[in-house]
Amino acid sequence: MAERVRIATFLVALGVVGGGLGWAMLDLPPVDATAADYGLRMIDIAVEQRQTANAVAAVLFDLRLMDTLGEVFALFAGAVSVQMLLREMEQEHTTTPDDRVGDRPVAATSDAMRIAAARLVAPAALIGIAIIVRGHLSVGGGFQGGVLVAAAAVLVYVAGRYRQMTRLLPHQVLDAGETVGAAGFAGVALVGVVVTGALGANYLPTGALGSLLSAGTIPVLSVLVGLEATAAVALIVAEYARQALQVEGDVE
Amino acid sequence: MVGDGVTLLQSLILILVAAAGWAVVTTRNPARQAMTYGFYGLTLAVLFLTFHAPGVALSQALVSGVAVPLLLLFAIGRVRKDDHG
Amino acid sequence: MTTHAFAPLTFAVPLIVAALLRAAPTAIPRRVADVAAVVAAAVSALLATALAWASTEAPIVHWVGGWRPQGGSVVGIPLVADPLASGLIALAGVLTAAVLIFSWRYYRTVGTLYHTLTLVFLGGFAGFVMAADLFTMFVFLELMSIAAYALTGFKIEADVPLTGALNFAVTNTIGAVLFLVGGTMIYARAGTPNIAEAGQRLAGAGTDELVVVAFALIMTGLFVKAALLPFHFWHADSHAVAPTPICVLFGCVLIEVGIFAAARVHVGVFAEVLGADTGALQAVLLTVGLVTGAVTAVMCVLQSHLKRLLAFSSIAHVGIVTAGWGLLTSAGLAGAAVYVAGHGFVKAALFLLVGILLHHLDSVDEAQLHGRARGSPAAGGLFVAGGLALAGMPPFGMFTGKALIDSAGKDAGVAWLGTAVLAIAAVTGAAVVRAGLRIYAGVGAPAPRDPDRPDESEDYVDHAPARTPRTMIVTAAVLMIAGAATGAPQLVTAAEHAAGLFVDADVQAAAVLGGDQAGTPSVDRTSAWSADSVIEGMLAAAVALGLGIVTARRAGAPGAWGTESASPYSPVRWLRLMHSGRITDYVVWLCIGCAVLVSTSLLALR
Amino acid sequence: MTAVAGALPYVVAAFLLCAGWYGMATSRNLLHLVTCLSVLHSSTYLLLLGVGYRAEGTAPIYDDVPVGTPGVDPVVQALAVTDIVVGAAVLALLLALVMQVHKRHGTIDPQALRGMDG
Repeated sequence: MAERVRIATFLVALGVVGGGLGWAMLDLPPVDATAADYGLRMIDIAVEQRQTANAVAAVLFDLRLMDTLGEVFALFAGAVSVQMLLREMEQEHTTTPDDRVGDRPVAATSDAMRIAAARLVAPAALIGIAIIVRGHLSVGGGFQGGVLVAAAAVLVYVAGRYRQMTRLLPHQVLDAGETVGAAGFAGVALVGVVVTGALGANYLPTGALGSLLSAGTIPVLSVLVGLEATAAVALIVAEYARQALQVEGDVE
Repeated sequence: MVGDGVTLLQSLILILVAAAGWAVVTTRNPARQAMTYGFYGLTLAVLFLTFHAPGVALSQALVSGVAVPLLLLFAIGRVRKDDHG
Repeated sequence: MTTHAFAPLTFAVPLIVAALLRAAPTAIPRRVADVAAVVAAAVSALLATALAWASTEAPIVHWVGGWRPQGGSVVGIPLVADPLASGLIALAGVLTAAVLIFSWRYYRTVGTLYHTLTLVFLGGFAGFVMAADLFTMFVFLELMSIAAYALTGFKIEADVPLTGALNFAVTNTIGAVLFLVGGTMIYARAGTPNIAEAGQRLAGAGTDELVVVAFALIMTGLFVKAALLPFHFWHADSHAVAPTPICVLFGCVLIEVGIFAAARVHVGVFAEVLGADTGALQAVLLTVGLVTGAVTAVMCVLQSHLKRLLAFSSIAHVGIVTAGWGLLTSAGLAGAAVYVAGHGFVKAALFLLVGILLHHLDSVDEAQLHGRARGSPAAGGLFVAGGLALAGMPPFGMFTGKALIDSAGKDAGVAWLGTAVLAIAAVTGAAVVRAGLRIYAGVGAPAPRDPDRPDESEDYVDHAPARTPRTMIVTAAVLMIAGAATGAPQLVTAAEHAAGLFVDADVQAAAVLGGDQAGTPSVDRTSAWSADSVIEGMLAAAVALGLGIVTARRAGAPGAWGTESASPYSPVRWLRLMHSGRITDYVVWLCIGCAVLVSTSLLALR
Repeated sequence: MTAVAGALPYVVAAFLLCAGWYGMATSRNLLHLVTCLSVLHSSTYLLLLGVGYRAEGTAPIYDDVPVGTPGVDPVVQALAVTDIVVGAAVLALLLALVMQVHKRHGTIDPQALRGMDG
């Protein structure tokens, strides 16, 4: 296809799609006047029937747990995929990245930045854990907290080196974390089938609104998602870092 | 107030989001694009805050503002190294 | 525990086993992991079969989390198991088990990641089929797809065009996004993501641009998955990269599930609100299906790369399935369902036979393989039989399915549909027959090697048993026999009954939302096995055989079908140019297809 | 005017979708193309939140607002979080594929990359 013809055809088609979208969206109820009574009903159910202050967490880990099951396994599969696609090929020497490219070290992080990063590791990890554990009470939940904890691991990388990061969180630990997170989530949901006959039923006592041990299985699932997210994100970042830092040893 | 529902602040951020999105698309240099993308992700996160969605904003900030640019930079590094290695 | 609890287990079991196997490679012996994966897939298939059995009178509904409707409105996410949905999961489960058994000798080097991703695919598939909720469908569509993308790019060490995996991932992600945009628009209008509830509320509110555009976007998203023209490019490209066993899952269930989901969403959400004029929609769907079938049947004949040949054949058959569904009658859908079952088993057997060729001869190129498999008459016989089955020879499921579609077409006033389907099927069958005759019997002249075409080898094969491992050929033979069994009259009756349930929106809504089922749905009964239909089926097989023999003899000679034509105006050349393998072109085609669907829908359905 | 202003989030969402698509079709670098796909994907986050927004609502989190205060739709927020996660997983996978494509084929210019023709 000649390039000009291709682009011109595309722009016409995109105009039709965009125009159709725009036309249709003018028919949407204007922002602020939505008709989604479904979502609004969820708030009442979350607070009244589940003692969960964070309605989003109640939706994620109870009312629409099935979506989150899919999400957890999507993240799980994403990390597995990256690990598989970036596995060491037979032609490549298996050199451990040592933060050097050829003879020269990778642009060294400045000392100030390293110190700053080192100071940030612990707070980032702690805040992350707090977000995971308090997911049913306030903003956030397993996923956001998990990414933050993984970010702490990345800070270790900025502060130190690749090796410190992998020493702190070796692959086997991350692999196991992924398995425990994903299998644990599915397992807790499956116990619901045994206990009440419904997948993901909330079979633990829901306690009182606002207390740490409330909302039944919701905080448990949040913690498992946190574990899964931490492990998956850290794994993905570690694999990418290895790609970027790997000493060239390809046999032509 | 511009109209019912969307406040002036939200309208301004929306326009900023659209502009940042366009900038990401038209930045053809991948390393620069990674930075632009990070900025775009953060504008979206701010917008979500004004939409009363703090949880989504937090996810968006962490993912689009931090994680994705990081992955992009690693990938760019790998590709460059193969080219010059 | 009652039967409804089987519904979540169909996906929860494979998913949890996938997660456990992921950390297992060092902890347990390899063979244990192999067996565990096969068992998980088989359990999923068994549960789905039990559900199909138990849901013949009314769909079985499982509310995730036990959240039944409160005060007449939906709260939770329903899993709806009816015989068609359960049957499709059972088919996927059986094929996954077969794929895992076939792969026993493959892929040692990467631990259990291969098993894990295959099971995640099955879990995502089952969840996608069961969930009657637009948002949940999106999530599981993505879950299934992620596993599929990764499995496509699995052979990073082999000399294959890895862009195929990328093309697959990019186009399908756009499709999923369009599905979600359409679904969100429906949510905004109807105030619920539940399919049955949304359908009822939309029917009350009437149609406008929003509903029509949302319909077009959702259909675009699902048609990308179903690989209909012009969204089909990724499918053949992915086959040039993916490990052969994985091609089974792509060709036999992955693209078919796109049509299943389209049918479910259409019946549940759109049938009533767009119902005033089914003629227009019928025309659109028939056109999409038959054009897809015709174009890809030609592409199929042009291939000499066996996996791509089979890939184009799969697309052509999905085109036929689309046409059957596109009649928008229960009889047409019944035909489509039987057709999918028959095609699934036969195509799976063909892929495994190709896998055996690759295993022994390190090639999947028809020209290179010419006459080199003379020593395997059994495999050759199976291969040619598979070709004839694709053409619609009795007693395979594609024969009965085609007969049902034929008679449904006549009832719906589209008398020529049967002939069109027959022609498409015969051509794709002929291509397989030709390849079989050339490879296993050495018919025709050997073709000169095309230097541009690299050899392909399955790098992960344990090198290299001299004889075909028995698991491989036995699996293929069993699948072929299963394909023949899908032609049984009992299955035809069951499918007609199941389709009657499926297309009756009232029955579906009653199952999900409660309330009375308005009588039993009317079921059209056709006898797929009549003297006429058998004669037609034999005729199609004869045409495929004849065409196959003729093309096999001529192949390799200059000017034969499939060789590059010199004329710049040759339509064949244009077709080849269209399949450029470039992702930027495919993105444009996707946009064109979406624009056509949006504008036709706005013109015809509003 | 009010209708148009109320539709601004949707219009921006539609714009982002088209912009991402445009970037992909004109891309000369797979890393760029994948990033544009991510922009296209992010239009759904905005659409979802726009659909669930109510000006008089608060965030649907009752830790320091009294129970009973009207909130915005938590379902679209939960789905947006899920959508962001899924989008990130897909992006990580795609970038890994791009790195492998570069290793195998030596280029990531989509115009220069050809699969198997026909």
